[in-house]
Amino acid sequence: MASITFEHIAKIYPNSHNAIKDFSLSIDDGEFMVLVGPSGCGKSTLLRILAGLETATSGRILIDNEVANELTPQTRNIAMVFQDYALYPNMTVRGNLEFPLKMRGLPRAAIRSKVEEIVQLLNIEALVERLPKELSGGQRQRVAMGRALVRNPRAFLMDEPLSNLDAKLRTQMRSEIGELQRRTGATMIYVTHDQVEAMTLGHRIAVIDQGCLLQVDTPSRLYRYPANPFVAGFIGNPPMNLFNGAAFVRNGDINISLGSQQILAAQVVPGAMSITQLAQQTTVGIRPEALHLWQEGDINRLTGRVDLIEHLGHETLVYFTLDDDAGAPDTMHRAAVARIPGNIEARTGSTMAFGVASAAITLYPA
Amino acid sequence: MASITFEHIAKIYPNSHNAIKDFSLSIDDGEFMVLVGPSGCGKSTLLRILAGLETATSGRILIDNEVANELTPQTRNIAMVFQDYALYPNMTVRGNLEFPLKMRGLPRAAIRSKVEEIVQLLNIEALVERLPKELSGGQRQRVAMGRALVRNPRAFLMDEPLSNLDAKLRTQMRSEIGELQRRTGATMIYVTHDQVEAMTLGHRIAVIDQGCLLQVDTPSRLYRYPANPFVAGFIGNPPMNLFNGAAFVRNGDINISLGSQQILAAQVVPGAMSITQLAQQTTVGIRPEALHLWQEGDINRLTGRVDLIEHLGHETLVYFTLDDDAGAPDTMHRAAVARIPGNIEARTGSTMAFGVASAAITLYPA
Amino acid sequence: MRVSAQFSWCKGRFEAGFWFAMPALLLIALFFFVPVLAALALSFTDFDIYVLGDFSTLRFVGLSNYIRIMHDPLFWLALRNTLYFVLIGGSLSVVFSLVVALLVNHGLVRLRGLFRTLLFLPVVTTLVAIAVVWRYLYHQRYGAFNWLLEQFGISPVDWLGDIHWAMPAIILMAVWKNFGFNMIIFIAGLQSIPERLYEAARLDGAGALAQFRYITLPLLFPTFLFVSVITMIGYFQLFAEPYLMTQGGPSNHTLSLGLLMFNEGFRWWNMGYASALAFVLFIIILMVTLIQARLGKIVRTRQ
Amino acid sequence: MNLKKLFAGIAVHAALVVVAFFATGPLLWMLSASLMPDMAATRLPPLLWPETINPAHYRTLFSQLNLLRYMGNSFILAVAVTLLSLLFNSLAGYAFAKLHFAGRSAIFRGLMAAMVIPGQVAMLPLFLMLREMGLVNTYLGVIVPGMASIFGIFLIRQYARSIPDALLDAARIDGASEWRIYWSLVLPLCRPILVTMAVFSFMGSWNDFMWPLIILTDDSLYTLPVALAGLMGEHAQDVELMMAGAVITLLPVMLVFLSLQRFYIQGLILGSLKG
Amino acid sequence: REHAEPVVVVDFWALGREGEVVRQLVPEFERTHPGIKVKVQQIPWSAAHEKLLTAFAGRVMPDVFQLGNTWLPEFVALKAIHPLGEQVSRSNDLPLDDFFSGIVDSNRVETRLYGIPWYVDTRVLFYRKDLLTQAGFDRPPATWEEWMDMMEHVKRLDSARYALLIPMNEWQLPVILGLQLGAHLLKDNNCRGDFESPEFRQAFRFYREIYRRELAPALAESQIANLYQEFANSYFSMFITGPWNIGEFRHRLPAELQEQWATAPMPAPMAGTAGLSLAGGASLALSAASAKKAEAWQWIEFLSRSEQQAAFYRLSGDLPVRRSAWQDEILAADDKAAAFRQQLEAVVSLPRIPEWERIASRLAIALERAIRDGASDDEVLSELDRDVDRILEKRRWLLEHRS
Ligand SMILES: Nc1ncnc2c1ncn2[C@@H]1O[C@H](COP(=O)(O)OP(=O)(O)OP(=O)(O)O)[C@@H](O)[C@H]1O
Ligand SMILES: Nc1ncnc2c1ncn2[C@@H]1O[C@H](COP(=O)(O)OP(=O)(O)OP(=O)(O)O)[C@@H](O)[C@H]1O
Ligand SMILES: [Mg+2]
Ligand SMILES: [Mg+2]
Repeated sequence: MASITFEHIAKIYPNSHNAIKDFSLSIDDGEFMVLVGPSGCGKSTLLRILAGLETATSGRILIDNEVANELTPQTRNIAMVFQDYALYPNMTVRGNLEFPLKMRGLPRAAIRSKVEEIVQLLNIEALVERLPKELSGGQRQRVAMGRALVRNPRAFLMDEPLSNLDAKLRTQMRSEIGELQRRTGATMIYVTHDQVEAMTLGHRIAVIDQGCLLQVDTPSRLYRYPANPFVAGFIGNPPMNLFNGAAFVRNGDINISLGSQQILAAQVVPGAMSITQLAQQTTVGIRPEALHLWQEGDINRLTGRVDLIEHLGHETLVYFTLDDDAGAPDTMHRAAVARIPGNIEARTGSTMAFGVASAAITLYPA
Repeated sequence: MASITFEHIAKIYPNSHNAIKDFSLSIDDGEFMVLVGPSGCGKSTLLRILAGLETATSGRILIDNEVANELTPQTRNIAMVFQDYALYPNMTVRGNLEFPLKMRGLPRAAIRSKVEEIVQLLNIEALVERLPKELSGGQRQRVAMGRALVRNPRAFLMDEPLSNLDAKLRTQMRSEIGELQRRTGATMIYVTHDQVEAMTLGHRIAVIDQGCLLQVDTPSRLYRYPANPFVAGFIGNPPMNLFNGAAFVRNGDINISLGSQQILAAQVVPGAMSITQLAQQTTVGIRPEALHLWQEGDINRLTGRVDLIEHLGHETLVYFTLDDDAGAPDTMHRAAVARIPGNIEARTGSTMAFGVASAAITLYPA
Repeated sequence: MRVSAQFSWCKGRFEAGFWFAMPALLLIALFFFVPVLAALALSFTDFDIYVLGDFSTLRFVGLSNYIRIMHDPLFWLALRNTLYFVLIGGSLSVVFSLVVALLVNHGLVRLRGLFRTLLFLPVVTTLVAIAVVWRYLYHQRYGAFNWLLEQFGISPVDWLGDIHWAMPAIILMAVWKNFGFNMIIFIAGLQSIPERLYEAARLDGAGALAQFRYITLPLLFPTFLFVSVITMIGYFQLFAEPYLMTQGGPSNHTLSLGLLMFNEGFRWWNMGYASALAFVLFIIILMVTLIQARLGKIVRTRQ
Repeated sequence: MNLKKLFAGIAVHAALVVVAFFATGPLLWMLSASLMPDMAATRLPPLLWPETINPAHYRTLFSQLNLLRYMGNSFILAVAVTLLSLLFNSLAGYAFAKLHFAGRSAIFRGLMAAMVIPGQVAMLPLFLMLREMGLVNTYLGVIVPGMASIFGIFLIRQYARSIPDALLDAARIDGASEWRIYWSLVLPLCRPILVTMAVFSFMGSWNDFMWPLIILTDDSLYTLPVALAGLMGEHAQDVELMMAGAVITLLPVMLVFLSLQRFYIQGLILGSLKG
Repeated sequence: REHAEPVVVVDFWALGREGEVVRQLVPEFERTHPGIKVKVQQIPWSAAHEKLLTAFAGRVMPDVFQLGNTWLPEFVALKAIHPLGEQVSRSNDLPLDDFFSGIVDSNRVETRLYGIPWYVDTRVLFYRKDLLTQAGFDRPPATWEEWMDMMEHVKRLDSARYALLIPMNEWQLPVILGLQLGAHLLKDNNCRGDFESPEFRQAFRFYREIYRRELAPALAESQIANLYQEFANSYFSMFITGPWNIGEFRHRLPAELQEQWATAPMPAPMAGTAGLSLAGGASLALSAASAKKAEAWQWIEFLSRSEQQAAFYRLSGDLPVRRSAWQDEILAADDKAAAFRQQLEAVVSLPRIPEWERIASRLAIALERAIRDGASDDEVLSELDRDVDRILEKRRWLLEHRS
């Protein structure tokens, strides 16, 4: 296993599309790094550059502190699990597992024992003589993992490996991947679109947008202290509510007006904005779960007209539009969603009041 | 719009696969009925029988209380939105929307005005001259809906219409479909794999397994009172925890032993089991959100060893294994998951105690 | 300096592609493009049998071969025959194979594989051998066709000897030999139309005819175009059928451009003239292909 | 409604039987005539079936005409052309589909345009060129022009484009060389189209008449169709003998086709229309 | 012991059936000529011309080859044939005056001898004696007039039948008729067409008349399925063809008909003139490129011997070119061959220029145009002359260029 460093990597595709821009990131030996970002932001490109399938236009790739830019994929010894597994359809499971070892010229006996080991690790003894098309999605996934694991690579790259699976299998495979990484202590770079995967698997999550690294941090810190509205809006499902507001400090409190409604924020969230930066125009972020049904004693009260109620069984999503007597301009985002535990009933069109803790409000420069 | 009744429908495919078994279900005029069930359980088959694309092997289909078995699809006047939209690739959006009306021989002027109306309803004015391949997924979906809506059918059938969309678009389309049905009051049968869609869109949900109807009820009742372990395990994500236990009535209370741990259930859930049926061997169901961190005063207390913690930001999933001093046999399901709001920290391997309300326990015959 | 280093691996792949394509490209260049260019050069000379014996008698004649072609009644006759064959034979071939493909692909057909194979069989046959059979089938006195006609009381036709019937006879045989190939491509096209669309159309109220008119026909159009172009290119090069069946007769009514070219080139060794003929044929095919492609585009945008 | 379906089914099958008869009738009659005694085929009214099976013509062909030798020649040539063209076309087709090299798309467009050039254009100079190379009257002279074909490259490229890039990348990451990827991955994956191409080339080579006729002078090198054409010239009067010759010429290629037809047609269906 | 001697292999290409038959003469040759082996290859007639030309162009000519004597000038022009005058004069077994002179002439180009005639092939009239008798004639026609008359009578026997079979696209008959009338076919040192000459016109008119009166069916060669059966069926009763058909008729016609058919020399335009026919046949030529000319010549010489000619006749039915060979007992006794013997004394050869084959093919086209399409004589013949002039353009240029 190895540490990996991207140093000022940039990638411009031949069609002059600038897919990666000055990207720097260090991944420790044994770390589980998750890459997230909207479609087309360059996640796959990064993995492919690291694997040697694309060349970086500029910048350096370090593997174990050695420059790897010049190495071919064959020599980098990095394993990659592709989104669609890319199993060799003409070879049996055994053939697939043997292939990387054969290519490395291992003696037959060594290949045999290594494959045996992996087969047992992944619990696929019964499948070894089958062809990929005779496997279910989850089984294929395991074989793809096995093909990567079989050869002790310096790092594993996984490009949305679970995106083709149904929900149940996905949950199961997710825990298997986490389990495996814990057991083997492998360095792992994992691309996903799935919030839950990102939050549960990664030691750290790197959020990427348009080829730039926006923030990298542990899942819980990322969730609690998103560095900017993009990250705030990207992490969490439903995502954080973002409003246009005005903020000013009065009596040591931070006063925020959202249209005609006023709330107090306790503090400026670290990493988001310093108190001195406070300006009239501010983006105000409140997570759906920070909104609860208003009860006597709550400091902050926000009212809105209910647009839609979605009962999910264990919780209810209330979509509403912030009341605004002053008739704020349309540019102010007033649509919001609150996540309320349990089952509550409310009529569409009625007005509801929500409480929100001062500490749960995040401010960003507009 | 029309009411629809399946009466003892069975379908055996030519390869003698028995896809539907004695299926009966009544759908009211204007009702939004959601069909859910595992892959291959026969949902699509039911829709196709109703539409007239397959013939039922036995049983009757009633549309507005008239037997429809013998009618061709052309004459049933039922609209279907296919999973892959099935837009005519050689026609523009307008062509697609006009087609069903043309086939019904409407005069040109009527066609034109009807299409105009639908185009405005769906907000696709800008797209009418495009070909399907020039549309995004969501736009295609809207056109497919439009093609169904344009002709006032007696019912809409939708076969996983959103499964090809990404999460964001899906959320948006979901509310649009709900909105539309509310507005038009159409009879709608909707197949989906997605829990959220099922819970939020349906007036009633029908749960199907292996061609049999297991339960049909409103979403919240289905969630709260699943009729059997299959439904219980199918609705909700993560699904309900199911344990093997023993139950007996003592002092009017229902005593349940899960291995060496004991809890009290308040009542027998309606629809699940009557008190007289209580037996030694029982399946005990507890929803993940019914488990909370134990606090003084809780009646029931369950302890377990933490296997895995998943932080989802707004909530934490705690995977644990029920403690069992007596060393219960492996066949007893002891793995469980608890959904705890907010962010809690716990070490894997440590023991945690959970409280559970007596009213939140469901019992099924083992 | 860094840039050049960075492309080192990329070059590996570059080189692999280059080396993989190289042998075939070299072979094609050497055994196709070089001769084609040489033919172009020859078409401006009077390369003939005397030149073969004594190279010094070769004359550069400029465009006079082409001018002669324009004044050669045989060329015009051959062009007329070839166009006749391409237009009538080609469209028959395409339409017939389309109809047969629709039949084979019909939902009710049992033993589809068997029919498909049987109907494809003529494609596999050797023309030389098949010419023997067909010459006989066309025989005025003993042939099967005339026997059939006789059953209906129609007097026998001198198929290969009558100037009106010789080309239709060649066409019939060509259709027989070739329709299977087009049929398979049409079947492929039909099968690539998703069943869903027919279901959607039925729900939308379309009957069998409307389904054919609004779904099958338009969606099969690209296949149709492909088949037409391929057939047309092939049929313009008509040679072996008349060579084996009629030698171009009767009265040159089955003389095709390909056969004329062969006669001039390999029978009389008028290589210069034959090469010029070949290029005229090439230009005709090119033009017709372009027209077809353009028409195809128009139809497609119309849809 | 079911009755309507029944009638439709009967009509469709009847039409198909008629077409199938049209397609196979001449072949069946050829077989039947080849088994008739001398002059039986030229009688009025015509015979459909031989009254007695008479294999004499086949015996004549094999004893007098050295048919085994011609068959052997045809076979060697067809197999050689097939194998070589498969190799070269698949290499190039794969390169055009999946590998990058300078001028790839320009070259490919050029090749597509050249598909319109009638093959006969090249025949005369090619002959003179092969003469200079000393290949006239050799097997190689017959094989060489068929070793690579634009249409073959095109078909394989169309098919190879459906190979996921991820698969090739996976093999690269697993440490396979480009040649190895071609050999162990691309070739097996392209099997349907390769079978199609194989039947195609075999058929083309076996049935080709013009080129071997021109390039081969020594009759010990003749292929079956060339020999049959000779036979036609000399024995045009012996209808039944000619038919036997035709049967013998057709038989091997038919057998190859029938034994591979499932894959062959599948490959055509898969490969023909993806571009 | 034998392998000590170096063996020279002479490659020999023979056309059609001759190729099959001549193999049987090889053992005798090899016995009498130790050290020389002959490898015979058979070339089908239908592809022979293309084949020889491509072989020449491809530089794979055999040492000795058979070729139709009409093709000889073409190969001379190609410088593909070695002139044989010297060899003949040195040979003690090849007295040219023993050969039919018309045939020998056809092997000369501009006075030099390029080929040794191998067998002769001229055309005579084959006819059904019984049908002619039925029509009221007891001997074959001697003049055109008689001929036409006879055909009319035969046709009257059964209008569904025909009197004469001449494949419509065969140019030989009109040319024969023309030559009989003294037409030259070409003029200006064979540099221009002369088909519009009065002589040829007259012959052409006669030829068309045969079709006009439906005395012959308008069939092309490839449409005649079973000539012998048709002859036996009385579908036609006269046929102008060459000696190879003597054997075929004997072999294929039913036994009861064998007495009923006969041969006769060509009718003459009028009484007292000669009924000329074409000096056809095949010759043996020595390839100019051969490296084994001495050995190759020995093979030619061998085949030209009287006794081999006779032997070859017995094998193939091909008529010998040497008068002495006709004394062979079988041949002398053959009544059907007698007509040929007679005809051979009255044969003329075609214009000896390389373009003749092309001209002949144009003539065939012209015939089809006239008979099938009904184009007028003027139209057809002037078109023909124009075509021929165009074909001969290069020849005119060459001749000017040389002088
Ligand atoms: N070979 C290529 N040539 C040109 N542009 C490319 C190429 N590959 C990718 N791109 C572009 O580069 C950008 C980044 O692509 P990349 O595949 O890395 O996105 P991604 O983050 O993996 O997206 P997704 O989540 O959809 O897989 C995209 O805009 C894409 O269109
Ligand atoms: N045409 C058919 N012939 C034979 N079996 C079929 C056919 N169509 C479907 N089946 C079988 O019938 C069962 C039900 O199929 P159906 O398509 O209705 O499932 P579904 O509930 O829609 O599944 P999914 O959620 O995967 O779409 C499946 O086991 C399927 O394999
Ligand atoms: Mg990606
Ligand atoms: Mg389905």
